[in-house]
Amino acid sequence: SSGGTNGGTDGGESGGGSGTGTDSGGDSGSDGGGSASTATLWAWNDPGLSPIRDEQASELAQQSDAISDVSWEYYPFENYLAKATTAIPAGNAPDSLALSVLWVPRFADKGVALNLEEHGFDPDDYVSAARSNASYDDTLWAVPWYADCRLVAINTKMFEEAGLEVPDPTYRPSWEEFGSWVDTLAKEHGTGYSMSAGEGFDCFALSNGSGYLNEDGTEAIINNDAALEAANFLQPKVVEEESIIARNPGGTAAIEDLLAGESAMCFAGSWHYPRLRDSGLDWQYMPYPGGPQIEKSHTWSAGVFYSIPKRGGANQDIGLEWLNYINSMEVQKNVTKSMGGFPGRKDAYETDAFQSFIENNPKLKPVAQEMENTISFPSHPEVTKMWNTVHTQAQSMWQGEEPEKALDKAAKEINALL
Amino acid sequence: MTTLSTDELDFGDGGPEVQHEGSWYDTVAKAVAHLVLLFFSAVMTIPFVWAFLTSLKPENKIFTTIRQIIPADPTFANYVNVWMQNPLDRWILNSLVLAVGVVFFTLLLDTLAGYALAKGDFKGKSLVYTLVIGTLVIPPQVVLVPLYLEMNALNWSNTYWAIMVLYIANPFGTFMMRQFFLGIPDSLIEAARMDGCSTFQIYTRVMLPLAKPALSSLGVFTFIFVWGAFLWPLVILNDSSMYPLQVGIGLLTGRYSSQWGQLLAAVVIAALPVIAAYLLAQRTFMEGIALTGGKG
Amino acid sequence: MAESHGLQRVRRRFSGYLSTEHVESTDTDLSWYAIILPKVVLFAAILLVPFIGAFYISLHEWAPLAQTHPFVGLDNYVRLFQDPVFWNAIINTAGYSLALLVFDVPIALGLALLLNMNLRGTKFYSGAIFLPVVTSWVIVSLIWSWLYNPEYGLLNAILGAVGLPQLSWLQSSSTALASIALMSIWKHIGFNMVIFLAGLKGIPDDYYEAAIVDGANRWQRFRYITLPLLKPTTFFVFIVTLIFSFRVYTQVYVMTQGGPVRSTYTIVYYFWQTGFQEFEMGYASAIAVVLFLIVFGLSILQQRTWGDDVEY
Amino acid sequence: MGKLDIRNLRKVFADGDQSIVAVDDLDIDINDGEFLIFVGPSGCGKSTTLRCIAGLETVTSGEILLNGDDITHQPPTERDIAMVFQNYALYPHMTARKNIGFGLEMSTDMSGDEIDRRVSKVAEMMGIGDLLEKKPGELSGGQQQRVALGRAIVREPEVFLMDEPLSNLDAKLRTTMRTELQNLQQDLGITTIYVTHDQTEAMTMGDRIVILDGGELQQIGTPLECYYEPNNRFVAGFIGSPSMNFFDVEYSDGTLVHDSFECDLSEETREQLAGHEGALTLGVRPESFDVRGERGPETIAAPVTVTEPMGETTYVYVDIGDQQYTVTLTGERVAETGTTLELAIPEEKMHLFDAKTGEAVKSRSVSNATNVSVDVRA
Amino acid sequence: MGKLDIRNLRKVFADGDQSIVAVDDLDIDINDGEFLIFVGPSGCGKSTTLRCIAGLETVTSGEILLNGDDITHQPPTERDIAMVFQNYALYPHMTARKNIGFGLEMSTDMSGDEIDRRVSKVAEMMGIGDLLEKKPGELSGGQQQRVALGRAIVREPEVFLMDEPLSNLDAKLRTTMRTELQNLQQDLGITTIYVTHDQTEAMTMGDRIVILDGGELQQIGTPLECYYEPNNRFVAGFIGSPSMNFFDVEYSDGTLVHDSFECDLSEETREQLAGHEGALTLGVRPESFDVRGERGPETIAAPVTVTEPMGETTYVYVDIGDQQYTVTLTGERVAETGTTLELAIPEEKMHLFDAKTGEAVKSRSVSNATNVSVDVRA
Ligand SMILES: Nc1ncnc2c1ncn2[C@@H]1O[C@H](COP(=O)(O)OP(=O)(O)OP(=O)(O)O)[C@@H](O)[C@H]1O
Ligand SMILES: Nc1ncnc2c1ncn2[C@@H]1O[C@H](COP(=O)(O)OP(=O)(O)OP(=O)(O)O)[C@@H](O)[C@H]1O
Ligand SMILES: [Mg+2]
Ligand SMILES: [Mg+2]
Repeated sequence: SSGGTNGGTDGGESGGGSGTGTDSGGDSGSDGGGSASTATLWAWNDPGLSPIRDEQASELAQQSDAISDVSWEYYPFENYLAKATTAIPAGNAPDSLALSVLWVPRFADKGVALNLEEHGFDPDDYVSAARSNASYDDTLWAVPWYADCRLVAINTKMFEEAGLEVPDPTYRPSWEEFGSWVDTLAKEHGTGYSMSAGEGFDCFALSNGSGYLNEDGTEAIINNDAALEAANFLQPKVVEEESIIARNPGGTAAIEDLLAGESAMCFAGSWHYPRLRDSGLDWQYMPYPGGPQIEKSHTWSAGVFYSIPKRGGANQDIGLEWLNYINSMEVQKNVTKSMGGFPGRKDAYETDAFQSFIENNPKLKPVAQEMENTISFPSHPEVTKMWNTVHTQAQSMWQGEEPEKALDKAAKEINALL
Repeated sequence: MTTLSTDELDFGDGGPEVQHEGSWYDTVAKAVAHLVLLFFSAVMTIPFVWAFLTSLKPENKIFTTIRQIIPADPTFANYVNVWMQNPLDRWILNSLVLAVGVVFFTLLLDTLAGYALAKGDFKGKSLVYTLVIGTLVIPPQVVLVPLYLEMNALNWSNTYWAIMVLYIANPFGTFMMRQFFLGIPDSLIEAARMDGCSTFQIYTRVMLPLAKPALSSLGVFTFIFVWGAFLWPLVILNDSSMYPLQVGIGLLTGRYSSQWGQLLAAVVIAALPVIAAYLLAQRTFMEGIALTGGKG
Repeated sequence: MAESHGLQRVRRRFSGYLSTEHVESTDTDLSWYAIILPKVVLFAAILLVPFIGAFYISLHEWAPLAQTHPFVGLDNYVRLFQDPVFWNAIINTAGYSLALLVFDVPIALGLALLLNMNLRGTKFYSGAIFLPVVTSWVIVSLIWSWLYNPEYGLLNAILGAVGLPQLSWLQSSSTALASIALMSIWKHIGFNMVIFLAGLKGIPDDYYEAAIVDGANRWQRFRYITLPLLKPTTFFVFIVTLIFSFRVYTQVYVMTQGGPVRSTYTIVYYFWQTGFQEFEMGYASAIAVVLFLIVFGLSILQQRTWGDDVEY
Repeated sequence: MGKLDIRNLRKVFADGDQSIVAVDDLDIDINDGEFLIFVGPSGCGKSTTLRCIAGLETVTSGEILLNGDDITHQPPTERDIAMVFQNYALYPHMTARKNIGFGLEMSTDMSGDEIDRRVSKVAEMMGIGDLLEKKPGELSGGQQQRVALGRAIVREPEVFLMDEPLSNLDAKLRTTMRTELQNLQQDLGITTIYVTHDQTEAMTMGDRIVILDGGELQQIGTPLECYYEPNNRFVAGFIGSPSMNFFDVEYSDGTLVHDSFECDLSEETREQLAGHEGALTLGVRPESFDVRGERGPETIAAPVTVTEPMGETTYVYVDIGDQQYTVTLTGERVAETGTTLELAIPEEKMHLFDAKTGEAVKSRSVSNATNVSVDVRA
Repeated sequence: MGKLDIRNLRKVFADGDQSIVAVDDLDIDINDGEFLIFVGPSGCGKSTTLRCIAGLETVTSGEILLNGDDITHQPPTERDIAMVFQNYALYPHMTARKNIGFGLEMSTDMSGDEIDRRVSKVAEMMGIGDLLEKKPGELSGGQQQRVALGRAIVREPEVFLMDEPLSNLDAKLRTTMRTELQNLQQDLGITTIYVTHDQTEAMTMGDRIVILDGGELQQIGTPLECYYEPNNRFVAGFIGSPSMNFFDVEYSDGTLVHDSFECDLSEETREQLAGHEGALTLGVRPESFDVRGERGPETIAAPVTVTEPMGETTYVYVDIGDQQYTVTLTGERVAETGTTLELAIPEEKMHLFDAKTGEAVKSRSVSNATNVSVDVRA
């Protein structure tokens, strides 16, 4: 459950304080009767998404002849996998279930997911990060419901108070520039930037051209020069100057430092949009700073992916109906509007509906821009462990461990998994 | 072994303090004692008070007013929201059904087993007792997976039964009731036997009525325990309308880090019934714990 | 076995007569079996069989989603003993346990002694101190992760107000485990206190009066009368605290998820992590079995070393 | 009818590896309506015997017959025997009424009304009619005792068993309850076996006393028989308070020789003692000494070490050759510490026991003793 | 020296709103070396008085002087007073040696060796030298009792306080320990206050008896004084076993009139009773009745309801006008149930009390009684 939950997989932080909405508890299970049957769908719990899930479910039930009714079951993110892994071998599998990108390879590897290419889904339909996240062994096992990316959110008022000029929302700063902002903001407000201990580091490493594994997935590169440079850039600011806060899991998150006025910049995801929108602050997104090696701002892409259990008693026809439904253009082009995520299908970006939505919500422009720069997770069944390893070592760096040692250790543990 | 009784546990006045050390020394000692106790009482209660106060802040102002301990304009909006957006009533009902069910069966089976272990005379008694003591030590997480498979094989998953059995099987109550029954004199049993009671009638007519204080303590104890149950119901249930309150609260947010106001409101709601019951029957609660003591 | 004095006295009062004799009759045997059967069956089915199942699983490479579970013998155990994370978890758990034994037990005893002075307001004090005991671990953990928040938490606010250096609490690998232990002590003290209080009430006044006449002062009475006579109770408290503390999990799960830098990995948390996050069920079961052996061994050891003369 | 016969009763407890013989070959016939007292030192098997009769203990060997029927292996309920326990064993959660009626409710199919009627009747008889709605905790010791008795009586059993039923009461109450119990037993005429530690109870309450030691029967007889004609030294020492004084003596040539004194015996006694030359034990009850005003040839000089004036009688402790003996002075006579008593031992009041086996070789006879009884008109 | 004076001692307990007067204006002077017995019904304040003297209870008002020094407000340790508790209160976790030495260890700065020496000496004296390494749980009641005494003795206090120290022992052992204690006290010569419930102990052990009731002093005097010259009806009824018989009578014209009998009084007695015409209570001890062979003018016909032959004496319960009275027959006389005794009441043995206040108006005198004492040489 550790780092993996922290938004990296889009772990349901897209909630937000909207505070209104219909019954989210998911008590939707009244039996329709007749010949058509009830679809059982699982997802980890996310109150912000429950309304749209219910809406889509009833729409599907209306459209479909085979499905009379859809029953959603939600479980807390931390227990979701445990729940799924006990239920499937015991024969209690749902007809389709949401998977985090960290889990898709595992399900595929264990032969629990249905091969979607055999059922008419085409991997080429999806944007590259989403496609890669949904695939394992070059085969598609899941359909992205939506995809996301990571950015920086800033409090523009605090920027002005510190005497800084508020950057253009689509402007991508360099590390140097970003570092000077942090220093200035810290002088004025005590803290310049707040990030999560693990992903805060990941994103800097990715933005500098590093990653967990090399191109062909045979070796860890998390201890290469690019990653080390990222660590060396961050460590003094976290450990000595304390101008950057690195949040460990289990407490408050980086976004909450922004909301509380503790820091003027924070690590944020596209899914934080509703919460920021409703906060009443003067804020904007900003692309992740580009690194010295590559000036592009690569960050992880994740999202929610639906898959069909191959075993455990799932009704695969019903599952396929659901996947086809969410894969439809009708659904994909509206994901941003309805849930703040971004479409997995390439062609959805071309639609008028998507375009006009972005026009009406200019604060999302940097998101739309950065989606193209996202990177997918390694397609390896043990990717969760890699994730844990790197994040544990990142935490240790913020406790003062020498970056080189920490990263070598992470690399060693990752290599052991390959 | 040991006997149990709560006769000694009087939280009132009167006791072994010898009076003759009056005077200055005594007054100072008492004042210091009051101070220490007051300090600890404060330490023990302040977190709850604080949680309550925070839950009175509007959701989107929690972080902006983080340093105000007493909310400027308290509101029950979080409570209203949490209640409106979630089937809290259903969850509470589930919790009640589970807790009451478990309490009932625990009391029934544990008094029976405790009676047999304390007063019975049959082969294998010491074996059973050893098992009881031994399994007290097993962390419940350990049996999670095999038990899930077992429940599933029985086709019991997603039923109240499946949740309840794990708690009913808990050996603690058996142990506690045995300790209690050991303290009841055998002559009472013999008198009942002379009066014509069968072994089982002795249980219903004599032992059970005598065990009332222990029963209420064990009941309360079990109730708290089941009320706080989280992992097992979550794993075994497939239907969120079956969730008990604690699991439901786990669903309030994707992660704990968001919607703190509602979460704390829910925490207060979840803690309230037990705390209220506790305040009403403080003695019973403490006796429940004290009854477990004295064992070696 | 141990038996506190008050209890003994109660028993004496209650059963001056034949406390160890049993009614033997040929037909009663069967009814005893009938009486104990429901519990034993349930108990065997729900705890024992799965526990044996866990042991069985520990001898296999058991990924829950996989279709085959190859037998690997003791490999999981061998691996366990070479696993630094596991050793780390053991050390953390032992440290946590030690903290509870060293701080929780004496403080609980101290509070019980104070409450036993029968001051005015004893009921209120004991009620307040006992309050955390009735609240569930999830809830207190949630509340405390807030109190511990370095920027927003009450604790640092208080430390700041008094001019003491503020701590990172759960955010630093050097203080996280101690913070969890501190909260657990807070939550658990009332429990031990009540047991001690019952034990204290069970010591007859006569002993104190005899000691007063013998010229023992308050401290000497505590040292020479209360402490030795409280030994059975203390023994019980130690065992329970030990068993309980070796199961530490919920707090870690809610408050730190093992972090930072695995500084709060405990045995059960590691079990959960390997079993339910990484799905190496065979390995996880081996951890569970080892945990069981440790706790069982500890309680037997404690019984051996303390058990000798706890009964008067 | 409640004729109880105990035949060769033996009860062995297995205690770990050892076995403890609690009752050894006990043989007693108890008449219908008899009040029989069991006495003996602690651990001698009194309770065990009682519990065997009640059916609370299985018998190792031997038989128990009630009115000729073998009940050795019947369950307790079917034996028609009621028991009163030392600590009463009243059910603390039931009212006195429920306590008394519980046995009827459990073992008969009487209607509730009928039970109530019977309970009330018994309660009236016991004088606790107005306490019926109270629970045992609200009753005094004596009242509890009465409820416990009522519980036994209401079942109209053939036999009552009572195991030290008065031992938890204070002295005054014990005296009252003692006579009450006796009256009651006489009125009801129910065979009763009564275990006690108390001398007074043993001597005064029963028709016959059974004296046990180490699981074995020592003597069975009326109180006066046991007092005047003890079978052996054990019984002689056990019955009577203060205890009998024992002197180690040598018997030869018709003379008893003690370190401090000698006694010539009469012809009659010599005949009794024929064949018992050698070591004997002389037993003299404290009240049997003859206190003489003057030193005489047969008197023993006994310096007084402690006196205990008890009102009408005074216990005087004297030293005779290193050992302490007790003398009871009756009437209003007192003796002071430091003075010396001149004691004579009347031959007819002597008890003599074989020094080895402890068997009595000479006793006083009850019939002799009762000769002196007062003239009383019928 | 251990002269203890209790002056106007008063102890009030606050029990909720009520206050309980446990000891009320008690005034006693106790001589050095005296053995004083406290008796009285349960709750009369015996223990409280003792605890006040020990310093375990604060005194409400009044003074306690030891050898003339006011110790009322001294802490227990400094009082040089040792106490023996009813259930001994031996520390269960310490060996007998530790138990005995604990007081020395705590309240003096003696060396360990010195303490050991003293403990051994006392243990020898008490005959428990070889039990010193055992814990109380391994000792019998009598041995525990001795350890408890040893613990008190070793401190060589000025005053011993003992609160029912023998009440937990069985009858035989109690008798033995009684004399032992008495001898010990005489040997040590330490002022001792001894609380008991037991008639025998009260009558035999002490130099003087203090009789309390409801916190108030009823009488203080030697056992025989209290027996023969009770101050009031309470004392008369309390002292002596079986209890004194009381008859409600009217006194007029020199005659006591009871429903069932009348007594003409002698001139001497009439003088004593001058001014007490009206309702009186006549007290007669069970052994004071004159049992006549024949009905006579002054005899009372008393049907026997129960007899309790006790060996040398027999208690006979008789009915006189609806009420039950006790008669003690001494010697070897017996009476049977159903027969009728003809009783006379010798005038010199009559006690008369004011029916209202209970004050004695006529008693027997001890000096008269002891006239009849045996001739004993010094
Ligand atoms: N259940 C038992 N197991 C083993 N030994 C027993 C048991 N019950 C009694 N005994 C032993 O049998 C012997 C007789 O015991 P019993 O209780 O009959 O004595 P008692 O005469 O009633 O003594 P007391 O006067 O103390 O009540 C004792 O030595 C006792 O230890
Ligand atoms: N600590 C106390 N608080 C209130 N009342 C008390 C306390 N101790 C004794 N009393 C009361 O004081 C009175 C005298 O008690 P005390 O113990 O001196 O009687 P006692 O003569 O020793 O009786 P017993 O023979 O039963 O031991 C009783 O009424 C008792 O209830
Ligand atoms: Mg017995
Ligand atoms: Mg008392």
